[in-house]
Amino acid sequence: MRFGVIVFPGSNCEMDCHYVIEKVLGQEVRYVWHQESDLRGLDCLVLPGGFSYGDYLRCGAIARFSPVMEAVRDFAARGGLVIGICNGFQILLEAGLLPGAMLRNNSLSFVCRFVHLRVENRDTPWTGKAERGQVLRIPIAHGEGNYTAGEGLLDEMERRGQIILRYCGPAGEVTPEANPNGSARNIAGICNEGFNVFGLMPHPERASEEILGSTDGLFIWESALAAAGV
Amino acid sequence: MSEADQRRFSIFVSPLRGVLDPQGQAALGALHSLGYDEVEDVRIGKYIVLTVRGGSEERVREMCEKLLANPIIEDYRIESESG
Amino acid sequence: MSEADQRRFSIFVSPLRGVLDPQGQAALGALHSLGYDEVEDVRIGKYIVLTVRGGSEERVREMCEKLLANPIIEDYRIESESG
Amino acid sequence: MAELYEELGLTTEEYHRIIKILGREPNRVELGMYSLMWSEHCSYKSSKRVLKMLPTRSPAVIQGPGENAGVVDIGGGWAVVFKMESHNHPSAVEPYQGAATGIGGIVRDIFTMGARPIACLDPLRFGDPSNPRTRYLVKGVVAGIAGYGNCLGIPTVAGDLYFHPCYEGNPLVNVMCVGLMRTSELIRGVASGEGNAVILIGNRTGRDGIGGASILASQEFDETSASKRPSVQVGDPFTEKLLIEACLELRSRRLLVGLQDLGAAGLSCACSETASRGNVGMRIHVDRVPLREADMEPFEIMISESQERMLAVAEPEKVEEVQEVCRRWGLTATVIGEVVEGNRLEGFWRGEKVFDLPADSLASQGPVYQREAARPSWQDEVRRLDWDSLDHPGDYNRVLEELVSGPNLCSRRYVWEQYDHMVQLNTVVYPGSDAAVLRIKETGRAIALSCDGNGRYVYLDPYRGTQIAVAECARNIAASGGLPMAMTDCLNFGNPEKPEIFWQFTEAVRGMADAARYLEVPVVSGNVSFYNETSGEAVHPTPIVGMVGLIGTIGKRRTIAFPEPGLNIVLLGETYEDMGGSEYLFALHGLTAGEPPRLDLALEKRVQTACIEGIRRDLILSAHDCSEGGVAVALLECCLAGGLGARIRADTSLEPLVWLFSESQSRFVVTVPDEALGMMESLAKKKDIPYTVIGRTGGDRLIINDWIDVELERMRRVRESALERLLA
Ligand SMILES: Nc1ncnc2c1ncn2[C@@H]1O[C@H](COP(=O)(O)OP(=O)(O)O)[C@@H](O)[C@H]1O
Ligand SMILES: [Mg+2]
Repeated sequence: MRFGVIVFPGSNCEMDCHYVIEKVLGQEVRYVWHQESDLRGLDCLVLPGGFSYGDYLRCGAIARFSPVMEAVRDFAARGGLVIGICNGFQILLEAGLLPGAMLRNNSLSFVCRFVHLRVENRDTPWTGKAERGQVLRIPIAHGEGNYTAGEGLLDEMERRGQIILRYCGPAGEVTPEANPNGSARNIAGICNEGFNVFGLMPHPERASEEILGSTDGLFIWESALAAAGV
Repeated sequence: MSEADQRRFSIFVSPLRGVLDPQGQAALGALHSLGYDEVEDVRIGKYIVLTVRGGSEERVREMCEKLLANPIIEDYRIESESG
Repeated sequence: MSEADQRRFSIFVSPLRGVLDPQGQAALGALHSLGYDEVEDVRIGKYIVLTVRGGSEERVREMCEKLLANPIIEDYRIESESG
Repeated sequence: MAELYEELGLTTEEYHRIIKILGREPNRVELGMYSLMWSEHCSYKSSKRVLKMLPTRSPAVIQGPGENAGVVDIGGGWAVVFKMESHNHPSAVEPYQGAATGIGGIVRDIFTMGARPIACLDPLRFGDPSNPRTRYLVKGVVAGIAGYGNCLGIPTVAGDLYFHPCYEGNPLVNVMCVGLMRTSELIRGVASGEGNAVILIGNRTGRDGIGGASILASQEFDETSASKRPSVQVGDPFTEKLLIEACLELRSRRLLVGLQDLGAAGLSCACSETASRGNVGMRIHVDRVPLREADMEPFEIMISESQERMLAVAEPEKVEEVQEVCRRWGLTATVIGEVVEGNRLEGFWRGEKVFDLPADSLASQGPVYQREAARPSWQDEVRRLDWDSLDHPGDYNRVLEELVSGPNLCSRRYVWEQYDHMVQLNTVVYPGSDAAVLRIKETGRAIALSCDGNGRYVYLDPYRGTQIAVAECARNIAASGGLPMAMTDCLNFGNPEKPEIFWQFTEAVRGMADAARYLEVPVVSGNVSFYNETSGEAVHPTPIVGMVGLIGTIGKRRTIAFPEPGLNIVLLGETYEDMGGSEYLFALHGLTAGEPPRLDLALEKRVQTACIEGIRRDLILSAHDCSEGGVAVALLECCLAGGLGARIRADTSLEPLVWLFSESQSRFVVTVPDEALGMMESLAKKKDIPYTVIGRTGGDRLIINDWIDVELERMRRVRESALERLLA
């Protein structure tokens, strides 16, 4: 499977994603510069974490106008797999490829730590390897992960199964205490209606090796590989 | 073009009514703890000043729609001032 | 007290002249790359709306000095509006 | 000129020296450049002689002090680059931006050398947290470090945080950065090659920090500082991130002759240092410098401290390529001058020559002073401690709880969770242990990083206190399985023109030198910060040590966490009545008094080697050094980190309070499985170090004789929530 990791000015997790895809998953991967527009030959696009354009103005607001984003839109429209991690998720929101918006964490502080996530829908290209209700342990690292959307939209998303991951306690209990940023309904990750575009605040690439404390991120990567028939 | 073509636009971006405003809430709490109990609400948004040469308010509105505000969570208002 | 005692204050906080405004610079760059070449400068600050019951502008000024603005790098202006 | 030079902080003698160098009166631009470059901050005029005592070499040292950062070989063709710096005064004025630009500055020092920054550390000192101003400073500083460091994608993996009223008006914000590079990719801050282009890359130049170097860093800090506010610099981490990537690309494509960051004294410093190191001259066209404010004068442009700028030297035919790389990264790269024969640094402004001086007269031939040193009259007084006259509590559970819920020993989670400590996927021991451990993906090895410096000990005895700082830092590295390789430091002191401050400084450096030499950890870089005073009161003399150790095989890293039940808990080293300067005295009696702990460097070294060897041979499964709070606090930390209790039987003739909370040096709490106990014991014998089996891991309580019996879950809650509560 061929991955493309998009590099925006200010991205800072592109090398981490590249490393995991190449060295841990053993897949082909190349960087895609934000001014490129030719995505031929790629099976999955990764929008990595970081601070594109310094996160100035609003997270992801400037990056979404990068030339590559037009190509990403076409790629997604044709059903291609797109995963936005952290800042990548914020960019997908700003670009309208995923519904909703991001606010500052209710603590107003950046927070970096391992959290627990409950898999809410395993019927997606991103979660097929997990059990429904399975609890994953993956780190977050962000200052603006407080996901918001109108109640009506949230209900719709629930109904369609677009809510993929929720913050929870170690036993899977979805409680306010388990919510690290105040996000609506403890949402940590969502899909578009076609399920080929996935945005999540946690960093699966930081939980893909035993030595880093967890391999639960592999569920996500390996699900994508399986979905692509690898 | 001359200096006279320069215009200033002030743009006031505020969190939409009904949307959570964590920063405003934190400021409200801090003001109360400083003894400013008369404050009932705080909303924090952005104050953007554009210096434009020969542009129109229409164009500034476009900039807001496209980039400067996010309509899902924010409202904006433009004021122009010739300079 | 009645509704009539409620007042609204708008506070406009902007980066001091001469102080770097990376946010404004980034927005300027983005506007140019979107083709809005007429924009010559962007400064980004904060737009704060306080709802106050029975307070004075004097007190609001105090709040700005103490908490809402950072006088070392920011300037502010208060506008009051009875409501 | 007379008024002007004084206002700029030059002495009459220094002014005459300038006249002698130039053979004429300096003009305003030149005077400004000299005043900054000859300031304490840039010239080290008070400290230079004393610093000569420090050992700086070892077979692994590739670059010692003198460059932007030290470079140490870690094998396999790779090297680490590191340095520590202070941003105390800017942070006292504006904590967020002060700390943020501190990170920006130290990170530039690292990638200037051609290394990718892979970690930051942040030793911090503040006044009493019950003071609202202190809380404001702590929160602002931590947010600033987070705001800048996180954006760069450099993990902040360790640091420390202590509170003492002496830092009330003058907090210490030290920052350290560590970089990684191939040994073959080292770039030096050198200009050479007549005709080569001098290129300024990055942000435009504004009026930021004009007067910053001399006024903010070289004078005492007092009430009037508020009026110096316009010189506050605002950080732009996004541009810095682009600079990192662009400079590393320029390095990899071998497009540069030299590279130098712009820090204190801005262009004056960068141009004169690179020219002086390269024994060349340089011609600068000041009017070509891109400005943020059009009406700036040459004087302002030459000393502006606008952040996120780099000075590169490249061969003329490579200039276009350099500019192309920068453009791709969204940066401007402007040719502002050229390297010339000779040694003159000349500046032109709209066709007119505005300065003309010998480059080394700015960079390396500044004045050097032998300041007067005198032992303070109060030194003996503070060393006295009447232990028996104190009202010592008999409830040791309570003492333990007070210590670990107090500002100095409670969990720092609240701080490090605001830092991205995981980005780059190298952090294999997270904050909360003795040292952070980073894997080197390319070699299968790892490095351990730690920083330390107990200002109370140094205040009570600058010589021994500083030895302890070095020893403790090395001990943290050893506890993680690392072999200490080299260190950096930041020496935070008061006004060196006062003989008692200079005595503290001299004694401290002597202590550092002796310990570094004995423990074989050369000092490869560092920073001196004087004038840390408020209204004439100096902070405690606070030398901070930052150290890098090497772990030969990634699997041989250890944390403080008790790993499993049923292990023997062994105390390496000996406990004495070392209560002077202790956290117990400070937290429970409000005292900073007595003799600081004794230190026998020979024993220290033997204990550390025993620990490292025990880990290498897998005899030791976890290790934690005993520092502030003594063995009781160390044991509790091991329990909490592993979520596992312990039962301890202390067989001692010491008073319980002393055994529990004495801060005797050269001790580790380690765990050893039954089957390895014999070998561990003979290792200890061979190394001739005290060795005591004191208990076993297991359960969910920490029990020590009938002195202490606490439930871990409760202690965890108390210890972890304390800092946020204290700062609320
Ligand atoms: N300011 C800080 N930033 C990041 N980590 C910190 C900070 N202060 C303390 N820590 C981390 O907390 C842990 C305990 O620190 P400390 O008690 O100073 O260790 P020690 O006494 O072993 O030197 C270490 O992992 C340290 O790196
Ligand atoms: Mg330690």
